[in-house]
Amino acid sequence: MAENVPVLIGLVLVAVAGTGAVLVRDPVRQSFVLSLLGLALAALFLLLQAPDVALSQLAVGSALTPLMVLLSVRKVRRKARSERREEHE
Amino acid sequence: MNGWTAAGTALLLCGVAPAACATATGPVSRRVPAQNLTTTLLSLVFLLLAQGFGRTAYVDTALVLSVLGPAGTLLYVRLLADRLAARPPRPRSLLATTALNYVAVPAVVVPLCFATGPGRALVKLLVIGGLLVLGSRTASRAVTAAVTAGHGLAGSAEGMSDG
Amino acid sequence: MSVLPYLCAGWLFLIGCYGLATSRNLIHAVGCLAVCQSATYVLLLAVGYRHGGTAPVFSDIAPGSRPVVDPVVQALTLTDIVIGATVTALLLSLVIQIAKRHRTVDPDELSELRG
Amino acid sequence: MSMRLRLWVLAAGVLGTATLFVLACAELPGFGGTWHPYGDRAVHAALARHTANTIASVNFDQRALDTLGEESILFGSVLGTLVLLRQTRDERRLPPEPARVAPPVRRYALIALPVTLLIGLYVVAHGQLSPGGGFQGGVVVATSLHLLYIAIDYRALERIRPVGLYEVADAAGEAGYLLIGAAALLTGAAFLTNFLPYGTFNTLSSGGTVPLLNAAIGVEVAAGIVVLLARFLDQAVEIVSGRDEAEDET
Repeated sequence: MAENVPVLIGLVLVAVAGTGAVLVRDPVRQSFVLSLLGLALAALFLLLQAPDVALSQLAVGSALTPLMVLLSVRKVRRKARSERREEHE
Repeated sequence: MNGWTAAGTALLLCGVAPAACATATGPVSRRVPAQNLTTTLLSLVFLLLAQGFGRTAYVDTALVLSVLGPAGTLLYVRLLADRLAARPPRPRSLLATTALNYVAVPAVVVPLCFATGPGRALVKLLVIGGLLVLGSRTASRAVTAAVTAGHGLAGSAEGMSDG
Repeated sequence: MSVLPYLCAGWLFLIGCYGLATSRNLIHAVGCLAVCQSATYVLLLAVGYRHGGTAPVFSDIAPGSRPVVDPVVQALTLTDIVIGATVTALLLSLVIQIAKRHRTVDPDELSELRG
Repeated sequence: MSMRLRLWVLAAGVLGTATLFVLACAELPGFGGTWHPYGDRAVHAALARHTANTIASVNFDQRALDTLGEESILFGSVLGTLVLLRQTRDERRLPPEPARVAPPVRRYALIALPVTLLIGLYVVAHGQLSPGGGFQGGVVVATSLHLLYIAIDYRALERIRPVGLYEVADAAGEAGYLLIGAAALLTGAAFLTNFLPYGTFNTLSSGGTVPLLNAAIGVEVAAGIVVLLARFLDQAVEIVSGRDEAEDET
């Protein structure tokens, strides 16, 4: 049983991070939790003896996905802002 | 399960998990330094696990995280500069995070250096340690700079003002 | 313990589906889809795991000296993670297009526009 | 559909799926079992072909056709994003103002850029030996270039990043994979057969076509992600529609 404790902790971290990523509704805050989910998944993959997969997850999850989400949010907010201005006029 | 794996697991549970909690909750000004701390501690966990599993090949994951982690933090600082400026982090908590970074890196890397002995693996370890320290130092400075210069940035065309 | 990782994968999938169904922001929905996707990674790698095994990478250990985990599922997962990121990019660009055309990213408002 | 009705439908679906999934889990081989028939054969085959990293061997040799499919999905989604995020007629480019970046951040990024690039290339090049490969390394290489956006500003990034060239590189990576696969046909073997000499185990040139296919994937992933992020950055930083522009001027 003691052998399984690290994997168990990894699983719990992934499950909690995944649940958090869904329950946080604001996309900017969600991008933080998504990057945490990526890190937790990478840790779990390393514990499951899959360093290749962990590398893949780190490369994607630590900078790439948050960057794309934040850029989309910025573009969409810009749109929404100009829309609000129109209504005022 | 040997001592290194146990230490790695303990750091994962007692170091990474609380840092991750701080990243997931609270204002952006707390999330950004906490995100940096999470990636630093996680690279250290990877190093410990690599030693525990007896696989030097696993060290590559820590190497990649030691450069991409700070890149992610700087990205948040850059794209959320106005939010950082709106509610600046308390200098004391920022200082504590940085200090924790500085303490944790040598506390893990130095014993690992003794365990690996001289060779290519030692150089790799020292490079990772150096990158981690440099990365966390830059991250905390970037947060401070964004807070002080933030009000000017928020007004520019690139600032993401969202009310 | 013998089914726990599978259940964790199932939980990730279902919670992701819940988020997709109740999301009020398409960018958030894309994030929920990423959670669903990660369920498949956990399931695949859990199926391939072997107690006491190590990675089937023989650059630093001699072949046959230690039991190894299943490389096939790892190969499937690692390509899918990078592909998944580009598909996420495609979905986000669809969201940007929707925001341009309809000036909203709330799926409920969008269906009202159509109806 | 009202929110309440939707939640009921969701609850029914979730309960049904959960029940079936739990029943299926009971029949799956237990976690951590010793029975891995495919895995054992894949390891055996990889060692027979002198590839130290079995996962790379599975990806680029034993199941290379599968990877071709995956790669095509990547190519297709990059193409789709390019089309969706192109500059339309009612939009125009507004060059962003130069951003002020703290000197320590700039110094760090200028040091970290070559280091990250080097690590990315290392991860690609050692794909057939140690953990890593074209998929992972390509993403790291692409990320490293974007440190310039963080460190200086968007115009500095644009200067070293001729998007057209990266679009060509993306296509070249995809074509390279196909051509290496087709080259096997010339030797009389099947498509994507590993036809080159296997080399010495655990050296950079081992594994026959594995390092070549790995490099092709690396080029494609790196170029593809640079092009993707270029479109996202263009949209978020530079391109504005008529209405946005009016707002920015006020």
